[in-house]
Amino acid sequence: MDYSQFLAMKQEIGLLVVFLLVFLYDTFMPKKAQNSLSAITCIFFGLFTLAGFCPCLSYDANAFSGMYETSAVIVAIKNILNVGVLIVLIQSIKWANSESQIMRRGEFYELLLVTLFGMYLMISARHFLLFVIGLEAASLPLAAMVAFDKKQYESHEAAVKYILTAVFSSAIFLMGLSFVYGLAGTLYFDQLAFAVAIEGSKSVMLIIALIFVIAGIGFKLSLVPFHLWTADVYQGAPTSVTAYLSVISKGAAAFAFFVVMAQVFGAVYSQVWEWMLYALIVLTITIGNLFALRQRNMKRFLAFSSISQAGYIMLGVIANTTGGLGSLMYYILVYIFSNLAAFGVVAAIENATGKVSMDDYNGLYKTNPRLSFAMMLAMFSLAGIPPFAGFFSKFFIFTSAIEQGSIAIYVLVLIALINTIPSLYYYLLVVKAMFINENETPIATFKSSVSERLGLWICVAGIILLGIVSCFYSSLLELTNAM
Amino acid sequence: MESVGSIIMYWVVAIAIILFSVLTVTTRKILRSATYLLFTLFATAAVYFLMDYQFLGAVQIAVYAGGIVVLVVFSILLTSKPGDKAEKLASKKRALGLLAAFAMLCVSGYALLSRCGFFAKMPEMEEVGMKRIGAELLSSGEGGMLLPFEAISVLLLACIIGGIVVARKR
Amino acid sequence: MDQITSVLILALPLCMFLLLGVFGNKMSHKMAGILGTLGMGVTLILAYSTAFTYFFSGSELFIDAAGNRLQSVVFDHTWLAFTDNLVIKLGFLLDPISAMMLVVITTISFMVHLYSLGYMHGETGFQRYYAFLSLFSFSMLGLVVATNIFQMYIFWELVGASSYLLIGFYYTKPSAVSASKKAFIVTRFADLGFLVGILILSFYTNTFDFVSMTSNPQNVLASTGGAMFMGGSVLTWALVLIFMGGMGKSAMMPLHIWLPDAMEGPTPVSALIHAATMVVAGVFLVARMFPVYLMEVTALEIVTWVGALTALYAAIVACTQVDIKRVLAFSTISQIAFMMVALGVARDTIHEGVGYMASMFHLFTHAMFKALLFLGAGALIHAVHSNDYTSMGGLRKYMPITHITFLIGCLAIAGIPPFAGFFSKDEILVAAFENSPLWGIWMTAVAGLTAFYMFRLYYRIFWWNEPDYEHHGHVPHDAPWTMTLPLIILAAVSCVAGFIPFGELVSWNREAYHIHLNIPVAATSVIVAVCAIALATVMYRKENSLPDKVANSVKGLWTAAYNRFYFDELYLFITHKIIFNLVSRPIAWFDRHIIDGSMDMFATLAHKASGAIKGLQSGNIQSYVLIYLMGALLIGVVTVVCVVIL
Amino acid sequence: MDINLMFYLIPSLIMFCCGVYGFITRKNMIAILISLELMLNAVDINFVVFNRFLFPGELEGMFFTLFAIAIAAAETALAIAIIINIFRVTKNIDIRDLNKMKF
Amino acid sequence: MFENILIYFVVIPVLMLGGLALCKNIKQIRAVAVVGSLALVGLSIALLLGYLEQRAAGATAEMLYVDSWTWFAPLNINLAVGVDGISVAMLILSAIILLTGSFASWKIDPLPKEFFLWLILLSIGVFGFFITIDLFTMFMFYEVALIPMYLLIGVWGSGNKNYSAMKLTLMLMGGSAFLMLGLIGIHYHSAPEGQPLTWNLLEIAQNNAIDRNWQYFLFPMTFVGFGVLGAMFPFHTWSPDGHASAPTAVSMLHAGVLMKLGGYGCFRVAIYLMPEAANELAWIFLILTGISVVYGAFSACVQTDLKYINAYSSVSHCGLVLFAILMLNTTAMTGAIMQMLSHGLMTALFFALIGMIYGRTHTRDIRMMGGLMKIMPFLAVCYVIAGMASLGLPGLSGFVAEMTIFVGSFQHTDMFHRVFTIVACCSIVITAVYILRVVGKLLLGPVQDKHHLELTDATWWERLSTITLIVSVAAIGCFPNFFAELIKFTFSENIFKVLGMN
Repeated sequence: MDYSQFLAMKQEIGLLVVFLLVFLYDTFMPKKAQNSLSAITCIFFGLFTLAGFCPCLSYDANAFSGMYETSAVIVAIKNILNVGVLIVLIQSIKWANSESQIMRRGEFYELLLVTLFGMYLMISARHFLLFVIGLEAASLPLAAMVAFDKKQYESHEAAVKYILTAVFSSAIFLMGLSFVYGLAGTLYFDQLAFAVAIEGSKSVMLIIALIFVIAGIGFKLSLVPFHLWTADVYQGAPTSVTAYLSVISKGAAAFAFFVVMAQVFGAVYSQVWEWMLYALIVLTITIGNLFALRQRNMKRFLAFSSISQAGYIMLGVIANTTGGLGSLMYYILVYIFSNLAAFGVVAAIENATGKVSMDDYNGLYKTNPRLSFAMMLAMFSLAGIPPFAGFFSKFFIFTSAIEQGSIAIYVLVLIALINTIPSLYYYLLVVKAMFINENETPIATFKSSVSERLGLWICVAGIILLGIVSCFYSSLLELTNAM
Repeated sequence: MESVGSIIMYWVVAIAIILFSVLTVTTRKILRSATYLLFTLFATAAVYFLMDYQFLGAVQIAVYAGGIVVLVVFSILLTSKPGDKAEKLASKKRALGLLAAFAMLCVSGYALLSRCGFFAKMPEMEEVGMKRIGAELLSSGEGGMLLPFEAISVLLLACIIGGIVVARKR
Repeated sequence: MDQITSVLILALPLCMFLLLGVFGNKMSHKMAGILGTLGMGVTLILAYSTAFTYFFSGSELFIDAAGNRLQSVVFDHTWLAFTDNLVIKLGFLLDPISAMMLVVITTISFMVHLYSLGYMHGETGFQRYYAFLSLFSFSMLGLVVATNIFQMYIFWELVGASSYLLIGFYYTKPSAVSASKKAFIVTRFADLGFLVGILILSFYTNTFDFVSMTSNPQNVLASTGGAMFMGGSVLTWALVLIFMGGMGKSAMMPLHIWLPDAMEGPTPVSALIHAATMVVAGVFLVARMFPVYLMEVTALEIVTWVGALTALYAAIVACTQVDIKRVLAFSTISQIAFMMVALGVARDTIHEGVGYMASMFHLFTHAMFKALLFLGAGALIHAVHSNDYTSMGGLRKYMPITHITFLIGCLAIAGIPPFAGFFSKDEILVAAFENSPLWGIWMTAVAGLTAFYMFRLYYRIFWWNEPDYEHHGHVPHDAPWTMTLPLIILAAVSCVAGFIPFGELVSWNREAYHIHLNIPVAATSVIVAVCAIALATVMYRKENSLPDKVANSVKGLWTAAYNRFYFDELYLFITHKIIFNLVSRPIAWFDRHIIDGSMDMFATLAHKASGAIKGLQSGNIQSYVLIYLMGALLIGVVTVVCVVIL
Repeated sequence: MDINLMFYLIPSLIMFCCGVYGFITRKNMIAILISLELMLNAVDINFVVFNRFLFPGELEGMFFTLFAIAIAAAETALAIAIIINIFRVTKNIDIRDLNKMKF
Repeated sequence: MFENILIYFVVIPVLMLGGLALCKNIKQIRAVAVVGSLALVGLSIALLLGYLEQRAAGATAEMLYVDSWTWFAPLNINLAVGVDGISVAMLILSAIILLTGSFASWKIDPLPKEFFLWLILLSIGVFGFFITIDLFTMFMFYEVALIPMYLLIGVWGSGNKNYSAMKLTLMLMGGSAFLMLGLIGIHYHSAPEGQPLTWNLLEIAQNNAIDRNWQYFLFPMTFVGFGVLGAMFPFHTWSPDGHASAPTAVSMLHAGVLMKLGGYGCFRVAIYLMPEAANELAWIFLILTGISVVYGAFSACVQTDLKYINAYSSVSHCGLVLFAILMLNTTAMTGAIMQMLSHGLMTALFFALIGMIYGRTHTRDIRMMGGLMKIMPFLAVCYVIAGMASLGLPGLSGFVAEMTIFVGSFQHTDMFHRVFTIVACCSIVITAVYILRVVGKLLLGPVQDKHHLELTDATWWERLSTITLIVSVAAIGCFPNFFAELIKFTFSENIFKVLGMN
């Protein structure tokens, strides 16, 4: 046994330390000190996030004989997720300290950190067993988190739907894995890549295994047709959890997906999974948009919007280049800020008034101009309107997808681009509701809490700066190009 | 040519797996369903024994049959009144279920059958002793499972916490 | 001839326009009127001196050693360069016809300015009126001195616009508004032809310049390289299209319909624009391009036909109208058609191109006597407050000056010697007979009709039966001096203008030659005219039932002519029924429902599709996983089929 | 007759398909859970027999199954907790009633 | 970075945004708007003078004031700026219309601050678009200019504003979807094998490396993409509805400047970078634009809403712009740019006047009004002048632009092109029909509605706004050669390249 190998996993260990600190604080501190639990967690996690940017972490390492890998890019990916989680944590303070949640908030933070740990594993895993454990660690505790809102029936319903479909999809995923194992006799990524290359694209077994694997991860990414749970779960889950699900969980899955696709199945890219992804992307973007068109519940609406966003994210995967990974990372970074801004507003309004219908947002600008402004920025960013970050991320992901250069990719990008029209439509519906529609009884002016405002400010700053300030994208691309 | 005993053993196990699986999902009494599941799991354990993975078979019986099924049975008892019976299935639903299962069967079956390598006979294997299992489980080298072992502990902890949170009344 | 004078001729009216247009509202009526008239007066003097210098100075700039007059470009500034060769220049071309036109325009314009001081007295918008008059004068002057065809087109448009503004002067009157609109659109349609003609011509010749085109018409012909389009040579097409522009402005059939309606404008305006100057622009255009037209006889024949038909048509219609201004308008159309015919029948090979000279001569004399007639009509209307001759009659006693001058005008137009019209019309008839007896006889007949309807008008106004003026409130009387003075001057000119040795001054190749009366032709035309006058005397001198009897005996023709052969109805049909209802409305409908509808359809489709697939999201996870599984399997199978099997 | 690999794979596949069928047709949530167990179990068999038949020198497949059993146990526990939870709220564990959120 | 004058076209509006954000009351807002737009007008005039000076001094480069600052280094995206005569002309146009638009929205209500914020944001897009020569930044500014329209129409518009705003935004974004693909495609073919790819227009043009087959694909993409904003048939239907619902200043800016982005882009990107495809495929778009020209005019004939009339008229006039651009010769293209200037000014004038009339009568239905000449002579006279400009009266801008286009287009040696030119010429008659119809019904004739008799004539800011525009229209109309030369110099080089291939 060589425990020194664990030292390669500095970020995981750091995360576990934060987890333990929160756990211990929650369990053993006296009731009085408990009041500051949320703040303590945010601070711990904030420190941890900051530490993640320490250049001493950016090394390439391989531990457990190739089962675990870390590199500058992977660290960057985890940092992106960390930032997102930090924002989620900040935004959720108000909710976590609400009367119905206060006795469970410790568990909320713990579960959240464990899921993040699972995502770390997914991203760093170079062995499918570890990957599966990460996947499960990233989804099973989430089911408990979805069920957190005990007073809401929807929360329970969402939890059941989530856990059952999650297990179903992981069964399918494992089925695919077993096929892969049967083909290759190993679960190490590097050896698998070898075996896949030998196997070639003409293998029925490989193709079927591949689609099962894609379906399993596609479930987390909520790609169509593996997406149907998304809206119900997003709607039922507490808004902070929904935000977490739609942003962090999805982002991590996207990275993992890229890694699996590129590293394991890279050999059959152009023959097999490029086309599978092609179909999935077209379906995801289109169906996601079509569903989003008619949603009036903000959370459901954001769910479908996030489905179609997943389609755009997949463009980075289908590019299958280092530039693609860079754009993917950038896209997710921007997506985190944009979507969290939207969820931040939704959560703030829900916490203050309990309203989540788009119709309730009518005339919001008159009463809560700042919130509406933040929401508008989020919507514009999600829709890809310059000069907000979403425009840049969309443009770059399209650019890197097209780099491959075949006419088919042009057509795919065109389809994706045309799909931005309906998506713009429904994003504008929200803007319209807030700015244009008249309402006799608009949501009354309320003062959102410091944490909510802080979270929104961070998001708004991100939306505005991430695009215009070019260093974010440039440095990400430099990182991936150096791979 | 293998021993007749093992062939007979195989057929018994195979038929048990198939039969009990089918019964599990077709019986209309939920408790029976759980029971058939138990039998299926036992049959699976038998497969492991046939494969000479005694340790795994033991785990299967202990954890799956002993743990999970008991859990399931308890929850059944908790949630349903005795004599509860599933009403008859709508034929449409059954058709859809059959369709899905059949499609899965065909596609995966075709995939499996398309591999001639999968018609391999069972090779000889030295017995997998507890010592080797233990060593490999906690090794960090090639094929070692130390990291997953540690990782799954976190997962299990999380599931415990999650379970508690969910199950707690308030 | 210095540049400054020529610039001033153009600039003065323009400045007047801007001055009166922008600051008019701040001025009193009197001030504005006097300012405008003064400006025009100065212009008149400058123009006269220019023309005098051109014709009589004998400067080598204007006449060569052989006694041929020269075309002199006084100045020519680039205004807009399309390409190196195709350049719109704004310049001042001085040659016989432009010099003549300068005289005509400034004379009539000044008369009208003067006349309007009285006629428009007290009207609201008096300043605006003078501003528009100045604008018109500027544009018209610019048109005649154009050095290139595009400059002409520019001022051509400007006179159209000023005509529009002046016809619609009484803008609260719906009839005036629609008349102005009609005038503009009809001429605009003609201008389209003009423009396309210019485009075609310039495409081949690569120049807009009149001098280079007319001095070497063979080059123009050669540059087309014999290109054909739909059976005609491109040059014919170009010339006919350019002529189409002329047809519009000069109210040739079938584009004449705007002119009678244009009488809605103030009467002095009709005198200036719709009798003397603007309407002859078409004639001027053809004359300007005449050497080029000579290259394509087909084009000239078309000109002749159009002119001849119009002359006859307008003369017949004029016999039946009751509105005195309309009679005059149709007579104008008819007389302009005379000029067109004269140009059409002119050939360089026949009689030194007498038709060209005749046309210009008639243009000159016609301007004088027609302006006279219109201004006289204005005085009458001013006195009677009606355009209809039915409310006039016996006015000779009340308005002696008007009577005499009007009579002179009538005699002039009827072609009775020694009045101006006789000489010019005689030349036209000569040219027509020279070309073909058909045209000679035709035009003589039209000349007879002219005499008839003019005297019909004359008798109905000044003789016939006298209505009860007392009963109507006031007795008609002669107008103030500002109005009578122009009448007298113009009448005097009409008396003597015929004796101007026009051939010496104007000819197609600018060579001087002598006009000699062709006695048989002159005699015939005079006899015909006298007969026609006699007939008119019999019918209209005293109130009687003869006219009605005659009208009833040819009822169909009479009604048709009275309704101007239903041209207006035809146009109404074309514009409202066809253009509006059959083209515009369907297009608008198509745009709203098909084009826009298809855009909306995308949206509707998206919503429909959204509604159609909402069943997928049934809320039941069993169907979710079913779709999940079937989707995965489907993609897998399709991939297998595509990759492995195919 | 030789017992080859396929002899084990097919029953396991059938077991998996039974799980699928059960998931789609059963209305009791716990029955669905049971179906899921069948599916997971089938996957386990796959791993094991692949390991045994094709790669007898290694233990990767077996370990995978070992871990999968653990994961399955955790899943089941959590799922049952959630199901019990919903039973508390609605006194009903019919999956068809879980359709308050749709479209 | 800040020594280049061009950057101030973006900096000033950004400062204005900042200033507006600090404003407390309407007076301050107006002050910021007017001072800022005056500064922009001054800047554009300074640019014009500087540009002419450099040209006079013998600068023969295609673009002047060229500069480039790295932005996204890995993708070689730069903030590259540079202007030629066309951009200078467009910048002046934009500045003038922004200024007059600010005057026209003197009394905007409600939320004046937000209104101006969005308006200025829009103008950032416009100015940015005209100064950049980098495809990416160009596209970015293009989209920046589009999106504020939604709120400007949605919040401050009238009538069926929600529908119109949405339609306008979605259709224009649809166009930009094609555009984005086209631009990325161009980028990937911007340099020969082995050389670094670029987004810089000048470099791409110099490399001339876009394969002919790719041009056939990318040219339609970009042309249609920009064409949608240029109201090309059949993608023009956003224009009538959008303009009809938009508030005055927005209509002015949108029809006056934003639609010019389309024509400018078609030239600057589609034709300039892909001349071969332009040459081969021009006929398809010629047919479409030719249809636009006539079709828009005919549609305008039967409309009863003033703004619809003007919007369809814009379709016709902007169609002429694209039509002329596709003729691929110096004269026609010069005409196209002049038409852009001219249409921009006069349509802004139209919309300003319509807005002012609407603000008084509260109707835009010409059947409900009449005889306004008597009631509000100033506005009516201005309307007549605008109408005259629109139908091509010499001395006003419409004439010179149209004539340049017609003469230029007719110089094409191909019969097809010339026949289509004649078809396009027909529009001048139809234009006269609908303009005079409006003038006749709206301004002339007896007063239709007795209540209108109490209405007042223009206020000083309205007068200022309209007079500025009229003077500009007349300036182009009277001294066209100045503008023609400004524009033409740029073309001769580029077009030479295009025609040289024939």
